Formats: sequence, C-alpha cells, structure tokens
Amino acid sequence: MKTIYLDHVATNPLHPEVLEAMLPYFRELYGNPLSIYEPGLKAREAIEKARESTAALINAKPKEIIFTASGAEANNFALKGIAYANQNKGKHIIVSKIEHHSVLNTARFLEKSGFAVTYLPVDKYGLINPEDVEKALTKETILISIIHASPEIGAIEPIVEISRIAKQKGLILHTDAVASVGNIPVDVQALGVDLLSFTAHQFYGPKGAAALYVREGGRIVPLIYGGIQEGGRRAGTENVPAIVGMGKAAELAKRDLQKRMDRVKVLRDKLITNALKTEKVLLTGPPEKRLPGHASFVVEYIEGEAMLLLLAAKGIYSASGSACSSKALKASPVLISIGIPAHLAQGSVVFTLGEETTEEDINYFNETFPQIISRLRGISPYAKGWEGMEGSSCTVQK
Amino acid sequence: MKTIYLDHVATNPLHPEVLEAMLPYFRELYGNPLSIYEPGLKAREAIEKARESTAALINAKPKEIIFTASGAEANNFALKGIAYANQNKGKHIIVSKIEHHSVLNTARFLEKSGFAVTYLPVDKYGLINPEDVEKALTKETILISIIHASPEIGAIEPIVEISRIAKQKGLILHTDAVASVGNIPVDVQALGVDLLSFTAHQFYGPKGAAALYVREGGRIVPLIYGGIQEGGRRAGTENVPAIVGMGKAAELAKRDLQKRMDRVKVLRDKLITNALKTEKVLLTGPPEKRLPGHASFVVEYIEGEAMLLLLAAKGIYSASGSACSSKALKASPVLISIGIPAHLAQGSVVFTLGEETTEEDINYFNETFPQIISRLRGISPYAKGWEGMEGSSCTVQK
Amino acid sequence: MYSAKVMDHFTNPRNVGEMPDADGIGTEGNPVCGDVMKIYIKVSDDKITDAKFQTFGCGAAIAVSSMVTEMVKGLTLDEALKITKASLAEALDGLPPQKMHCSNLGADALHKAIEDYKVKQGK
Amino acid sequence: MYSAKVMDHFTNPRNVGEMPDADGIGTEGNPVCGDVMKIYIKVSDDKITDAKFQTFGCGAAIAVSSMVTEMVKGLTLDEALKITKASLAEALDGLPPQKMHCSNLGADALHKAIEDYKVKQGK
Ligand SMILES: Cc1ncc(COP(=O)(O)O)c(C=O)c1O
Ligand SMILES: Cc1ncc(COP(=O)(O)O)c(C=O)c1O
Repeated sequence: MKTIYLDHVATNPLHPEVLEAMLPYFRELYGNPLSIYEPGLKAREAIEKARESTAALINAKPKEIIFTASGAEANNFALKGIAYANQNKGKHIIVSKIEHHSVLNTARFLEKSGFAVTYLPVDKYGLINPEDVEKALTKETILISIIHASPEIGAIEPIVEISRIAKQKGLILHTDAVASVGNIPVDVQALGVDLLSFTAHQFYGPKGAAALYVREGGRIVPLIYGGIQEGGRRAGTENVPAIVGMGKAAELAKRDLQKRMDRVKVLRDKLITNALKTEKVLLTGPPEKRLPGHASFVVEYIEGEAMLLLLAAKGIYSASGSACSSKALKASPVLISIGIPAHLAQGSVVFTLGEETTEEDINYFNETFPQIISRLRGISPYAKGWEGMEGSSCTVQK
Repeated sequence: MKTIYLDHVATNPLHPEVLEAMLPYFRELYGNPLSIYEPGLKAREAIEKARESTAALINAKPKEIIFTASGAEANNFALKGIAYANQNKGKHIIVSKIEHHSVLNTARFLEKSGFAVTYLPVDKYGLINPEDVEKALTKETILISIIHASPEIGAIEPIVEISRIAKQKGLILHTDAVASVGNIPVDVQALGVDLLSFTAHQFYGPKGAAALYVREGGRIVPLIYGGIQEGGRRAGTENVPAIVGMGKAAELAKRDLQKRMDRVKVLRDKLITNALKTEKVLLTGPPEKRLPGHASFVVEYIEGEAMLLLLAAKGIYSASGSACSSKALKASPVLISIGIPAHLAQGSVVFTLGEETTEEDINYFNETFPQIISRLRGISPYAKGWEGMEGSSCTVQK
Repeated sequence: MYSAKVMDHFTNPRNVGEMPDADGIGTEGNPVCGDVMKIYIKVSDDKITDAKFQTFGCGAAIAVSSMVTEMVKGLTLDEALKITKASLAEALDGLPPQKMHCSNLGADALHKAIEDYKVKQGK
Repeated sequence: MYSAKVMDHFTNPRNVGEMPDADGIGTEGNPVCGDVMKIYIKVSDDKITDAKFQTFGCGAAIAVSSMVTEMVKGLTLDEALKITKASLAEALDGLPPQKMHCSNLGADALHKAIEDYKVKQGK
C-alpha cells in the first residue's frame, strides 16, 4: 500500500543527501574530534563545517551555535542555563501556556527550585498578546521564553514584538523554534532573540542532532558538564555523523526553503478547504499566521486516536492531541488553552505536509478523510449532537 | 599508509554489523516512536529490543536502562538527578580525584548549589582505598560516585568493596563505567551499584547513544524534562538509529567479550614489556588491576604531544595526558593524583588496543616507539636528566 | 500497539447502532475523558438475545464495545454479569496497559444495561 | 591542526643540538608547563653566524625552535631582536591560538641568548 506521511511535525525521514553526507563518519572518519591525528582532525573539520551551515540557516555566527542531542535538551539547557546564570539579578521567568513540554516541565522544575514562573495565556487562535508579556514583567524578571511556532496548532507567535519589549527592559529572550526552523524563514537578527532552539529531524536531518543558538557574549550555565567540547558549554563526545547530517540538512533547508514553503502551502490550503466542507469540523489555530504545511482540526462527536488508526489503515499517517492518543492520557493543554472544551479536544487531528507530499496525495486524503469521519460518526452516540453528555471534568478510574 | 589505531579509549569505528542494523532506521523506519502508525511502531519496537540487549550486557532489566546521548550526559544525570532527588536526606557527595571531567565538573556545580563534595585520593596506582570511602562518610552523605575504570591509567577500582560500605550505610552508589563496559565483564548485580553510566562508542557502537542504569525503584530527577520518552525520565525524540546501534553493539560485546579480552591482553602485555625496556619509561596505573587493552606510560625528558605527532606520522594513533595535548593546556589531574610530578606528566602517552589490533601492528609499534623516544630525546635539553630544571609551578604567560 | 483482534473489531465493528426497542440501555464513560460506550440489550427469558452499541472513543473503546456485544449474545443475565474488564481484554488478545482502565468500559456499560433492564422489569 | 610548515619543521627540525662553543645561550620556559627552549648562538661582528637549539616540548615548540634558528642566521643582533612571537608564527604559516603563548617561546629564548652574549661581551 502506498503510504502518505502527513506527520512531518513529529519527525521526518532523512534526506538521501543527508544520509550520504553522514556515512563516511561512521567507519572511516570515526575519530574523536578532540584527537590530533587524521580521523580525529577530519571529524573536527566536519563539525566546524556543519556549524557554519547550521548557523547560516538562522543567520547566526558559527560560534553562536551549541550542538545538543535534541530540541528538548536545547530547551532545558536554555531555561536552566539562563536561570542559573542570572539568578543573582532576579528569579522570575515568563513562558506561555502553549510551550512544548520540554519548556513547560523545565519551568515547573525551576519553580520547585525557587524561581517564579508566569504562564501567559493565548487568544482563541493560540496567539500571544505582546501586551500580556509587558504586563507580566516584574522587577525580578530575567528571562522570557516564548515558542516560535506551535506544532499542535501551527500558530506563529509575534516574537519580533515581544523582542522589542525584552530589549527595552534589557531582558533575555529565548524562543523554541523547533517547529519553525526549516519550515519558515527564521532569522535570529530579525527576530531579535538571544537564544533559539531547533532540531535537525524537523528538516530532514537526523534524530540526535539539534542546537541552541546563544547570542555572542551571552553567558549560560552548562546543562551537561565535562570536557571542553562546544567551547566547554556542552560536554560529551560529539555525535559526529549526526552533526554532519544536521549541517547538510541545514544547507538543503536554506537552499530549498522558499520552494518547500510555496509547495506545501498550496496543498495545505486545498486540504483545509476540503476538510471544512464537512459539518462540525473546525480549524484550530490561526487561519493565516500559521506554518505553511500545517493543518489542524477538531472533528466533533468522534475521537482522535480512532481517526488516526482508520487513516493509517488507509495509508495516511497523522497525529492527534486527544487524550487517548497521548501516552499521558491527557488532552493537549494547547487545545485547552485556546478555549476548546475537553470533549471537543478529543476530536483533535493534525496533518503536516512535507517535501514529498504530492497533489495526488492530497486528493486521496481529501476523498478519504470525510469517509472516515462519517464512519466514526456512524458509531458515535453523539452523532446528532452533544445532548445527554455527562459532566465536564474527567477523573480516570483506576 | 597502513594506520594502527591505538586510541580505542577515545572512541571507536562502528562495527559493520552495527551500521547495518542502524541503516533501515534513517529513511524507511523513520517514524517517531511515539506515533501509532507503522514506521513509528516499528521504531518503538526496535528501541525496546535494543533496551533488552543493552540491559543484558550489564545484567540489568530492560526497564532499568535509560538511554542518553552520551556518557557525559549519563554522568551529569546520575549526579544531579540523585542529588536533587535526595537533598532532603542530606547534601554530601563522595567522588574520587580520578573521575572523568563529566563527574568532577558536575560535582563542582553541585558544590556551588549548596552540596558538599569529598574528593577521595588514590594510591600511586590510581586505586581507591575503600577505607577512605568509609572515613569520608558523614551523616549528610547521600551518594558515592566512583569511576569503574580509568581511561587514562587503566586502573579498575574496587567497586564491590565500596558497594559493601554503601549498602551497609544505605547510601546510593553510582559508577562511571564508560571505560569498562564492553572491555571487561560488568555486572550490576555483582558490582552492587545503584546507578551505572556507559556509552556505546566505547564498544563499536555509535556516538550519540549511551545509557544510565538505574536500579529498579530508584528515584531520579530528570536532567532533560519534556515528553514521556524513557518513562518520563529523559525527554527528547529518541535517536532511533543510534539506540538500535547501541543495542546491536551490546549484543556483539556480550557475545565476544571473552575473546576480545583475551586477544588484547596478550598483545598489550607484549607492548608493555617492550616499552619498559627503554630507559626512563614508566608504566602508569596498576600492573595487574587494569583494563586488558590498556597501556599507559610516562616517558621522561620528552613531551606527549610531540610523541603523538611523530607516532601519527608513522601511522600510529594514540593519546596523551600532557598539558600541550589537551585543549585546556593542563596536565592530566589523574596523573597528578597518582603522584607523578608535573614535568613527568608532560611525557604521558596512552595506548589502547581494540578488536582489530593485530600482532603485526604491535610488532610494528614495538619497533617504532623506541625510535621516536630516542629521536625526541635527541632534541631535548634534558636528555641527560632533569638537572638545571627550573621551578615546579607553571603560570602560563599571556 | 493493538493486537490483530483489536484491530479487527475496531476496523470491522460488530453490532453497531441504536436499538430503538432495547430492553436495557447502559452508558458508561465521559466524552471529557475521551471514551463513552452505550450498550443496548434485548432480553428474553433472562437471556440476552441481541446487543448493539454506540461508542465515542479510541480504537480500544470501539473494539471492546464490539467484542462485548458479540460475547453477550446468548448468555443469561447472570452469565453476562460475570464479564469483566479482564475477560474482555483477554478475548481481544490483550490491551495496552494504559488502555485497560480508560477505554475498557464494556463490562461496566453492559452491567448498567442489565441493571436498567432489571429496573424496567421492576425486578 | 598544524600548518604544513609547522609539520615540516617539527618532523625535520633544523639546527638541533648543543653548541659547546656558543657565544650566547638563552633558555625559556619550564618543563612543568610543558615547553622549554634552549637557543645557542654564535656571533661574529655583531652578526649571528650560527644557531642551534634543544627543546623539550610539543610539536609547535620544536617547530618554532627550528624556525627561529633558521631565521636568525646572518642577521645582525639588532635585526634578530626584532623577531617576535608574531613574526615566528607568521613564518610558520600560523600557529593554533592556544599554542601562541605557551609553546611559542622562540623569540624570548633568542632574546635571552643575545642578552647572554652581550653580558659575556661586557656590553
Ligand atoms: C570514564 C569516562 N567517563 C565518561 C566519558 C564521557 O563519555 P562520552 O564521551 O560518551 O560523553 C568518558 C569519555 O570517553 C570516559 O572515558
Ligand atoms: C515545539 C517543539 N519544541 C521542542 C520539541 C522537542 O524536540 P526534540 O524532539 O528534538 O527533542 C518538539 C518536538 O518535536 C517541538 O515540537
């Protein structure tokens, strides 16, 4: 069966050129980049070359790039590293309610360690009002960390406006750009951020390579102590093939960005237009200020995991923010934050298009999706509406 | 030119079977292991299979394995995670002076965060006296972290004896087994440790995959917060190919361990016997209680980096603990800890044998090494002894 | 993730739909949690002669509903009351642990339907 | 890491050895730090006619020693005193930054040797 991958926000296959670039570093140029003989020196050179193209993708300088092993690590590093480096100046941090778990849960850890954290609300589209940032500031504020684009609802946040506020007050601004880098232009100068997290597997690079951008001169306390790798800011023997792969993927992403965006946007719009023709299907996230390949919905009266499974049975791979589709069995806090009631959040489904998505794929999807909705509604006790629904809070029986 | 890699303690090429096992997970089975469609489910299965063989290598249960991206991360995780999880019980930690930087520097970070740390001395062979552990205990002690084997001098520490003390006092024992796992039998039950760090690239697995063993029921605070990967204890999209590679490498290491040990030990003994025939060449580390493939020396009157470079020019790749060969420009603290004066530590050189090392390689080495020593001594002003040497402390001019 | 049997009952659910002339109806779960099952039974001589379901929920919930309606047909009410979460999961060749409690509501809905029947019968 | 020129001077160092009849000897560095250079010069009519070295140290230190002894031959003492860390590094097509200060002791050792010569001459 032909399969149609519409879950590019979860991860991506390696681009063939990326794999090719990585292969020599597994067995031939296997040296430790700290070593002073040939296979080590070659590995070191390759890392520095990768640093250049990785930096170029976000318009940074090579020395502003610290390689990490995941976006989650970059986010943990940014929040803890900045908090610890600046705790003498103050102990208040601002994040949004729609941050990724790797930001939210790090913020909670910092709360336990004596920091105060403000969790900013968002509007019905998931957008932050920069005025809310301003209002949340206290004399103790040291760091603002706001996601650049939401993987769940595609919303692109007004980082430039928030940066103006941060600059005015001399505060440090971090953005989690894991879902945006490689999908839309991301320029650290234009955004005006001091730190930015991104991960290679979001743009056809390898899993196991990611980076934290730290503006030149910025002080950060390491998350992983040890040797002098990454200028002493992130220890551990470098994952050379993965870093090389990230460099190559960054190079391709920079080269092809406009083309990739233009292609997926047209197809995505077609998908959204068609999906909204079915009754009681709502777009989540902003209609305009969203990632070009991102379509997300709630479908009333049915549940997300069931949709995913039936779609998968038809060869279509996608994601959901429903409780049942998450291992934590909790509906996505992002959907709750934008005011979707919990029973509707169960009907969440997210489609993210990518480089290999074709018009034919979308035509097939557009045919299949309404069929699956109607099939599941045919089973649902709520097919005619939510009448008779019980209470509005959920305590899972154990 | 044929090259002879005698720096297996720095890193290793991938075993061809390991690379083969990894390849399908780059482009075909690329899914996110959290996803519920085919490429994701296959990735999840592959990770759980890798967890089984990784656990088997150290005689642990699969659920006791937390995958990380490096040995350094595993060590940071162990120390901080146990310190934070137990700080209500006490704030004293014991480590040795010959720990890897990833333990030492994490310990120093914890000192800054209000923990007290004892750095235990070692004897002239680099061995810890378990009585010293006992003497260092205070009412506040929560954690003992002692390296299993030293990558610099090959010493294998008496973890079993230290474990007896830890158990008696109900203390948590961690060991950094990065340099030992895959090189000698490591059995968490026999060692009696609660946590153990190891890394795949030390046994022909990939860079970017490592693990922390945490005994069943052990509580640890995450180093990397985020999603529910690794049972919520270590977030970040899993580096599937690397984890699969670690699993395969662990399987091979378990299967071939005895054979590998027997082979390298014979060759290593030959190397040591020959090297010690040259005047003023001293073995560092214990003559017996050392890693089977490990030979380390100080060569008087000459400097390590110069030796490495001339050896490399002859196709022999090796390592040194000299100040000049380290990017930090400091002589190895391990050599200082075993009582080697700083000027002698400059003559440090370390040879570590591996699976592909042949008798022919060692014969060639045995011919070459004395030549290189005599060549460099021919240039040295100290060729006739250290007389006329200046002061004994070093302040680098800037 | 799911056994072949779960996938079979999920993709080809048996006994789907309302039953306007049901003798007993039981609903369990809450859409806020993600799973709701509504079980309809027809009873004659203390035996369940027919069963249908409507379910809002995940794959496991739908498969459990299908399975429970298959299993009860022909059972006496007492026999049907012996159906449990565990026996349903077993009949489906197992369920993922995290689905055992939140999506495996079939036994509870069934028991409620039997209860409903008994109440209606004035028993 | 090192330029081809550094590697050439390191692997084939020029002017190695003691000079028993040296007119000036200069030693710089400390084995505790990892680098010591001993430069010997022969002087005639205020010109350096020959130079030799003995060095304990890393590749850079040995290459610098070799280079400085090559460079000074034929120079007047005043010209030789103009040799600096920077000009030595340049002559070697550059040195890694971390080696600039700790292993690039050639100019200092040379200046000490010239000093020694002048002292011996009573100048
Ligand atoms: C004893 C020891 N611990 C920890 C590490 C760090 O492991 P990694 O290189 O995987 O970060 C090393 C480095 O090789 C080591 O030798
Ligand atoms: C917005 C965002 N931040 C962080 C992460 C974590 O990145 P990684 O999967 O590389 O750990 C993700 C996950 O994909 C994400 O979507």
